[in-house]
Amino acid sequence: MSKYFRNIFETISTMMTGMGITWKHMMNIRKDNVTLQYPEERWPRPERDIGFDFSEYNIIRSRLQVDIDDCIGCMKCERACPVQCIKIVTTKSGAKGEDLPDINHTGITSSGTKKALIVSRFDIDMTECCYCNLCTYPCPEECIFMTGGPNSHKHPIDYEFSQYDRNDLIYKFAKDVEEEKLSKYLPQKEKAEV
Amino acid sequence: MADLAFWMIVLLTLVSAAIVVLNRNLVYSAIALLFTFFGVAGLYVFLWADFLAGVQVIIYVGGILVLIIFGIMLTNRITSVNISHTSVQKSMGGLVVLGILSVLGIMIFNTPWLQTEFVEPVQTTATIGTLLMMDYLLPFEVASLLLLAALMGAAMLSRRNE
Amino acid sequence: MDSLNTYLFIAAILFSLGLFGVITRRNGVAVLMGIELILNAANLNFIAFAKFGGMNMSGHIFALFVIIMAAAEAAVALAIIINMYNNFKTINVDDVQELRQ
Amino acid sequence: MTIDQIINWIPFSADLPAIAFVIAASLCAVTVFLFIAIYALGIIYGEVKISSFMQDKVGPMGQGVGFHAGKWGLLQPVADALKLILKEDIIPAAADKKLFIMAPFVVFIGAFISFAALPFNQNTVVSDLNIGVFYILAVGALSVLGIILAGWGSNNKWALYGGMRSAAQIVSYEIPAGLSIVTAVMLTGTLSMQGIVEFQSGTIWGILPNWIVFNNPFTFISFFIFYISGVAECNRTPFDIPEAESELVAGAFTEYSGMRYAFFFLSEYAEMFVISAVAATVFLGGWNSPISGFFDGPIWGLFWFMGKTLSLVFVMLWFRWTFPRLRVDQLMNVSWKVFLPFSLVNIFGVAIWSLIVG
Amino acid sequence: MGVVHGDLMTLNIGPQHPSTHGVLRLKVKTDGEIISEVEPIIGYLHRCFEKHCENVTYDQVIPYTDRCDYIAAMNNNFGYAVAVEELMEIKVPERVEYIRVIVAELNRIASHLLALGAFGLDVGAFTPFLYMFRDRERILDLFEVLCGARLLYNYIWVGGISHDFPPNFDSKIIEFLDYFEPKIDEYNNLLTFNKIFIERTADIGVLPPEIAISYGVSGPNLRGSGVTWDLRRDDPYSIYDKFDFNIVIGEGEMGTVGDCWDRYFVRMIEMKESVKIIRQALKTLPSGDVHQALPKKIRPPKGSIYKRTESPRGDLAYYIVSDGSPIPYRLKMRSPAFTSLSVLEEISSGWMMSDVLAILGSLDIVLGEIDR
Amino acid sequence: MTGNMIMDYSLLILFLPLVAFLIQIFIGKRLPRQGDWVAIGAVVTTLILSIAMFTSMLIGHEPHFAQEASFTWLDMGAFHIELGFLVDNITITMLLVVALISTMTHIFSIKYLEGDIRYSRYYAYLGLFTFSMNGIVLANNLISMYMFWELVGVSSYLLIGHWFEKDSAADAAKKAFLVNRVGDIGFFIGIMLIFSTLGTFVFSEIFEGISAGKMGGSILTFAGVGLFLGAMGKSSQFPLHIWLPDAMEGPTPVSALMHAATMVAAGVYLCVRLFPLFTPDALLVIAYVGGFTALFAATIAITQNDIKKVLAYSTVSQLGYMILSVGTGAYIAGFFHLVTHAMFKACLFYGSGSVIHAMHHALHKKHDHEADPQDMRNMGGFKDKMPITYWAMLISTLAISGVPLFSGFLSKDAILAGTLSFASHHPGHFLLPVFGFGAAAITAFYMFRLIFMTFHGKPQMEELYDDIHESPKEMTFPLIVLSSLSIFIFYTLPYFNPFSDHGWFSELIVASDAAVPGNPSAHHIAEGIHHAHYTAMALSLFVAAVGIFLSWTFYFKKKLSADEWAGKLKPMYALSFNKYFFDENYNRFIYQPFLKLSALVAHIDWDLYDKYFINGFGRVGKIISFFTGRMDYDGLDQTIVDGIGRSARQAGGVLKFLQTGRLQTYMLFALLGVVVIVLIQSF
Amino acid sequence: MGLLENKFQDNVVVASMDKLLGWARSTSPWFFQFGLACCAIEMMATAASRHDLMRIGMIPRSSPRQADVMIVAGTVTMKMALRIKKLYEQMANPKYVIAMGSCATSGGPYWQHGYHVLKGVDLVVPVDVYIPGCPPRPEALIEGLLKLQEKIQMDRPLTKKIA
Repeated sequence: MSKYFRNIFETISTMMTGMGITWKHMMNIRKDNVTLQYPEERWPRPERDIGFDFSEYNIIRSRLQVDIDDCIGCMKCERACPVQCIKIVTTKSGAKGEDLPDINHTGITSSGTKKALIVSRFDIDMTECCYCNLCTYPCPEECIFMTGGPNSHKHPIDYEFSQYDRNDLIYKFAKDVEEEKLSKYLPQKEKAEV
Repeated sequence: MADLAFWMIVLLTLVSAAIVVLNRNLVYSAIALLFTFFGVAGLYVFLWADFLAGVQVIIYVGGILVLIIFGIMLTNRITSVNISHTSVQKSMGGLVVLGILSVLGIMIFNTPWLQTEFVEPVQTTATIGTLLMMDYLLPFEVASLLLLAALMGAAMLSRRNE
Repeated sequence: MDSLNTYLFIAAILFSLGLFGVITRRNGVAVLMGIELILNAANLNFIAFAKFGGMNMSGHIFALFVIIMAAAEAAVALAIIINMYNNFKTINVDDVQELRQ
Repeated sequence: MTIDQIINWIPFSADLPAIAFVIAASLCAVTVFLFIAIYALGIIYGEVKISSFMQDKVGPMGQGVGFHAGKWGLLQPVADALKLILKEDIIPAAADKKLFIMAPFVVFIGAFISFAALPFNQNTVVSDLNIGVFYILAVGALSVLGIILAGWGSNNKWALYGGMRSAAQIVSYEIPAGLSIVTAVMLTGTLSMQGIVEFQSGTIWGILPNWIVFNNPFTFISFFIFYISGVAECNRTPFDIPEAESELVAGAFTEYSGMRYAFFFLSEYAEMFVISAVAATVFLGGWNSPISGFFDGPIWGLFWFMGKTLSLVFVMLWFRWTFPRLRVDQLMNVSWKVFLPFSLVNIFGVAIWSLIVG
Repeated sequence: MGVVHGDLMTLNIGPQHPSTHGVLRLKVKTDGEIISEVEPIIGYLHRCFEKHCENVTYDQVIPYTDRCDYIAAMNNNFGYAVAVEELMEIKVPERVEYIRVIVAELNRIASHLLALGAFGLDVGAFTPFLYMFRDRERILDLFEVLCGARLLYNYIWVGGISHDFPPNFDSKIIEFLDYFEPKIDEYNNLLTFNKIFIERTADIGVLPPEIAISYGVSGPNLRGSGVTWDLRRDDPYSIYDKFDFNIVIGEGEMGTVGDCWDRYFVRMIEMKESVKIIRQALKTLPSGDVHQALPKKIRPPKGSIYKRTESPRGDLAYYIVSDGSPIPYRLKMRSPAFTSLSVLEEISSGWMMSDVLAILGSLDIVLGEIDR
Repeated sequence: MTGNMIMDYSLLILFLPLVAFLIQIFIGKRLPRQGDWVAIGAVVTTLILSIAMFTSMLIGHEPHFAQEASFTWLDMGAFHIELGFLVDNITITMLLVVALISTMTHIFSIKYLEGDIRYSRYYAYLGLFTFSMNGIVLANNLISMYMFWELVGVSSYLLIGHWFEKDSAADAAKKAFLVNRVGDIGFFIGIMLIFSTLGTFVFSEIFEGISAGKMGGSILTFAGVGLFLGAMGKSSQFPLHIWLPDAMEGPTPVSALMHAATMVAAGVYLCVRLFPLFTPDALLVIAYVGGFTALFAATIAITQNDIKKVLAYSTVSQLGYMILSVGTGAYIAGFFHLVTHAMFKACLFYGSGSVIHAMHHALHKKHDHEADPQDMRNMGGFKDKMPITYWAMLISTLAISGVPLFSGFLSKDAILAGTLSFASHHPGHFLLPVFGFGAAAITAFYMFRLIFMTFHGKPQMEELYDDIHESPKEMTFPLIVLSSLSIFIFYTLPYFNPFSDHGWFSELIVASDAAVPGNPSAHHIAEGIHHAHYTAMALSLFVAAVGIFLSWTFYFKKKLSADEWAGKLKPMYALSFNKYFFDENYNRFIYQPFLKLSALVAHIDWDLYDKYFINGFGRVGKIISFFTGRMDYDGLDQTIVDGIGRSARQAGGVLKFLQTGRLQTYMLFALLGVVVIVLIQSF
Repeated sequence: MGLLENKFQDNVVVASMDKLLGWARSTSPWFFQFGLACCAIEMMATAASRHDLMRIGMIPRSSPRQADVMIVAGTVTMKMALRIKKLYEQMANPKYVIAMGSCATSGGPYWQHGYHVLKGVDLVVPVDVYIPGCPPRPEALIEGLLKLQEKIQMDRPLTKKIA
């Protein structure tokens, strides 16, 4: 019998405790509110304290970006990728370190390396990428990088890139040039085959 | 107006009662029973028995009908929605029931019923309460005993035999 | 419309329908529904007599008792039907032939 | 204003009473329906917002592209309603079509016709029935049937579970609810809602309002029993096992989409209102002002009634967003082993109390 | 209900169901509300983890380990890294060990928060779930600062870690811990000691210690049954032997030892212990270079290794067979959630349907790890 | 006290024990102390209420006070049954007695049944018993009296069989029930005779009807004897007395309750209530039965060794007195004796219970399970060990023996006076006073025998003696109360009435006139008694003294050896000791002949009729049929018989649908029958 | 589709009705609580306090009948693909599908060796919006949902489509 009443009492008291907690939260919503109202106030939000400063908080792995001008076509990133989502096709350039303006090829990277290869295809299929960041470490020129974080000066923070079509998610970083223009830089042997 | 409403209710009652006994789907029968109960409750209202109309709804609809539907659900494969149930000896039964009905009808219309002056009761609920507690106390108690016994009996019957 | 005979005749029809259900249906629950109809018919008579036949409030009381009885009866009947289902795996009353012979 | 008054206003009521009645009745019905719709929109918004605040978030803010749901998402429920109404209405092939279609309306009717006996203020009540409270309890039984039909007609196991659970639950919680109402009726001696409210005017010892909840300790307990049973009858958490999102997907409503689902939604909220309104009327003095003698009058009456009712509705929302859900047998236990004995004791208690004190 | 018996109804809970924690299908035989038989059917999330491991190099396996137990990715990385290091006999710098322990414990807290919140959701409490997610988000923020990802980190590498702590990071962690510790009381008041919650969980789904042991259940589920078994203490890896922490076991405070409530409460207290470990580690965090032991090319010698670690779900073990090439010859993962799930059938028959979902919730399974 | 309150009080008194019973039977076991406080509380409340009623009776001092309330039970037009309650002075007194004894029993049982496995059940049955007894007392009509009468039977069955593990207890319970049934059949016949003639069950209406001459003559005599048969069963009059001594198998407090104040008193009470309707012939039957029982039972009591058996036969004998007084017309004296007897006999039973309790504990301590704790030969010298019990029992014994200054003297004296006066008017019936006085002498003898054997002399079982202790307070309290109520002061002193300056019993309880025309009026009888009073007093004093003296010489001084005398009077002793071989005789002369008769009939049926007649017939038939068979098979069979068979089969094929085992079909045909009958009727 | 869909000639009234309907549909896209793998956790996180999908009118529903948007969050295996198709078919029109994360879009990390992984959920159900990421950040998910809203708003549901 006493157990019966103790149960009832416990039920009531614990329920009141719980209701007290939710009530407190409801009343202090202005202070407790943790919502990041994304489209309105884009993160980072310096005005609300969520524990981090603007400068610290913006390290994200949100998409891969390639500075194709710096790419020397070494294909290290392709090999590092666990899922093989990077596809690179290179062509031996006739002139090492030369600019080829008709196909927008820059001969020398920003760190001064002379390019021996023309990157004719540099596709990253972001639908297959697993955002592991493994490809960025081996890059000798640091031309492939995840946006944001330490690279925010290279590329703005960006995570708004959903698409209506899946093919739009395959990023082609190689310069868009016509086939014939490119073909004259191809080695003669291959040309003969074609 | 009142006439119209009355006949509508009568129609509702009788048609749904007919569906109860004629429909092949058991669940539909139960649903039709709902309308019959409501119709009868409506007739009660016409007969100045508002409290009883309430009782009719709360017990028949809220209690018995739910119980019946429970019974239907518990005694059928739950996956089969259409619970058809058949009838037997329809024609014979129909004839006999028609006979009974005609006998009753003749009896009803030929009997000179004792008819008294009627006044609308002011407080049906209070009167019923007083009557129950004064004149009909013993039947009231017996009824409660009956309910208790039925409850225990039902529980006894339908419990699992461990 | 407001006459005793009307109500009595309505009740008689209701009664006959209920009786028809009781006689013809094979399913136990359906038989129970027929019985409920019969009880309703009886109640209607009680209340009709309460209004017209000088039964006054006693009619209401009796109707109340009938409703109580109906509740008890429904509970017990369904318990029986469920028990029957458990034992015979059917609720068709004529499949249960313990009564035969 | 009762339906009779409306009939009297109609000029040709003497000549064509039938038409006058139909007009008056449909006027009332339309009003009540509109009221329910608007109230439901409001309370849905309120629920979303309140729950969000309790969970440290902001709730609908009307953010997004283009013109969205207004400032602070005020138009959110409107959009929901509009969308639901124009959504495809799926009737599963295996379902029992008639029952499936009928069920939401049966549930809704159960909640809808209860409004006829609610006294909004001194003279706004569709019909002050002789057996008002009893009537509301009685027609409340309809919604059970609707839910059973929904569960059965859907031909879905989850729905069936939900329907059966709901039926068992509502049937057992109707008893303590009814018995708790009886305590109040014993004091007032009437079943009429207006009569009950009028009983509660005045004060106790000149301080407390003469509400039944304060009348004696037993009615105080009764109020809570009734209210919590009411919560259970509305299938709200912690008694929401018929819907039990994490167990039964969406319970009896699993197969419903579009408008029919909206009807269930609507009737759930309408039922919450009815239960709260009955609790407020029977136990909390209805449209009586808490400070006796001040703030009376029809407008204030409406204000007090709505205020009390809506705060009770708020408490239901508060429950919902605080508690876990009970299991089905525990739910029954609570009803039969706690509420029922307590409410019986309350009846005796009130009887003895009114013999000794009153 | 349950009046009519004899006919058992077969019910499929899942693969799409709000509380199966993923795409698990429970084939359930019910008698009314009573469950008489539960048969978990898995394979709806079989992502060929082991097959992948046989096709990618050792360092490329790490992203895949992330995706096994995606709720506690750090711990998975940690276990794999430890295993490969032992195979290669690499000694990692001390700072790396400390950092690994810190992030692993942080992730343990995050994982437990999710488990507890989802368990609350299973028994119908919505708000505690959101509170726990709110606090979990803070941990995710920390990780994001650390390595840029919120969920799948690829942070702990063989022989090291990908990034060192950013400046001031340890104070951020302390700040978080100070914020977090009082919140545990809030959860307790809101959910743990709520009578309805106790009613729903105490005495339900009792997992007796002998059954737990014979099924190979581990982690909080085993400790909830009153067995003191924790690899961090019993088979210390990394530097766990340097820390002082308690092993929390279920005591049957509200019911029987090994019931759902115990399993729940063990996780709750374990979060406090994790906080304790993190505080100790931060206090003695040495400085140094984190990349110095990172091998240029991971090419373990021929041989095999079986290394087990304590993930938030229990004993997570990797069995790696190396043939000397840069690609693992065979990699087998012993998943703790799989054994936890296997015990479901044993302990959940005879309970009601709601209970079975509560039991499932209290076992805290992750389908990614079960199906692999 | 207003009439309404009286009614309310009596209803409360009636139903409180029932409520206690319901509580006990359903949740008794779970209550603290197994809920005995519920039962005791209820019965103490009834005691308080009855005292209140009694007090108001004393204050009001209205000799012809009567309050009746009735309600309609069945109303079928002409057939109309009313039930109701009658409260008058007799009722009030009787209620007080019942309540008092019942209370005492409840209190006494606390210790006596402590630790019993069916403790709460026991209290429940006590409540039921009290309820039914109160119902008898309050009834104002035969039918409700009959209902409660049967209820008493049931509850006594339950109580006697309380220790139903013992075969003897179970048998005793069965015996009590069945023997009572014999009487009840007579009772029912009586009731129905009256109802069929007068059309009512209510006492007052019956008396009115009889005095108006609507019923009389032999039919009334038969009715009276039938009703008396019921009383015989309940009050255990010869020859239906056999159940009572066996009923001692029940717990002792039950014996006290049942055999002192309630159940057996019901028969006397019935006679008292119905006295006006007995015709002179019926009264004569009653008187002889009563007188013979008184003497007869007393002679048995002399030789019994079981302490409770002695008391049991003493009870039968005393009840015989009461019945005798009813038969002689002095029924108020009988009622008076009922009251006084209730007190001292209950006291005696409690005393014996106390002794048995002590013996039982002592034996238990010695682990002696052979010796009989109820056997007086094992006792002796308990006076010093159990002073309270001793004194209480001594007072009661003095009272029952008719020693002056004790209550029994007064009532017994009145009865004897009534007998004497009756005999003086009807000298032919001189046996009646002889029965009375003889019984009185023997009563004194055997009661003192009991006292001396139990409390005086040397302890017979020395080893037990040290372990004998006075019983606990709960058991001695009733003894003290009841023994003090056995003192004359409460009854006689005509002017002992604290509330007014009148006496109570003799003035408040007055006899009503017989309804049967021709019977002597109450006044007449009272005058006769008054005349015979002094003679009776002297005689009764004398016989009591003789009895006591004899007992003293035999058992106290041991001047005369009881065994020796028993040897001298061997046949008589044997008769008495074996209770006149009553059970055996019943067995030999009633059961066995009946069995034999049945066996004979069976034999005739099976062995003679069947064997020779039927079988012989069969043999003859067989021979004939052999011949006819030939002809039949070849000639008739193929055409006629098969044809008939075929048609029968076809008919059966149609008709078999009727025999479906389907209830509904049967119902259908029943309804069809209804329709057809109505149609036939209407044309 | 509902009763009114694609039944009307284009005119001013219909156009504004279209707008209204588009508004309603885009404003309350209730989503289907349907987690498959890693992304489901992020979906839950998005719906939780920190990011709060309710801000843009999204309420989780666990029954497909009542949901408008199915967020395929996680790896779709061959075994699960048929179920997903079934669930999609159980949804009431108008219905939308979002492929969240790499796995749902194209098989993701498992596209090459995942013999048991469906290479993109668009093989079984029509996808409206693809959200890259593994798993996508909550912001990315919200952005995808906003894209979906734009798409819904541009739709002209009532206007008769010219074939």
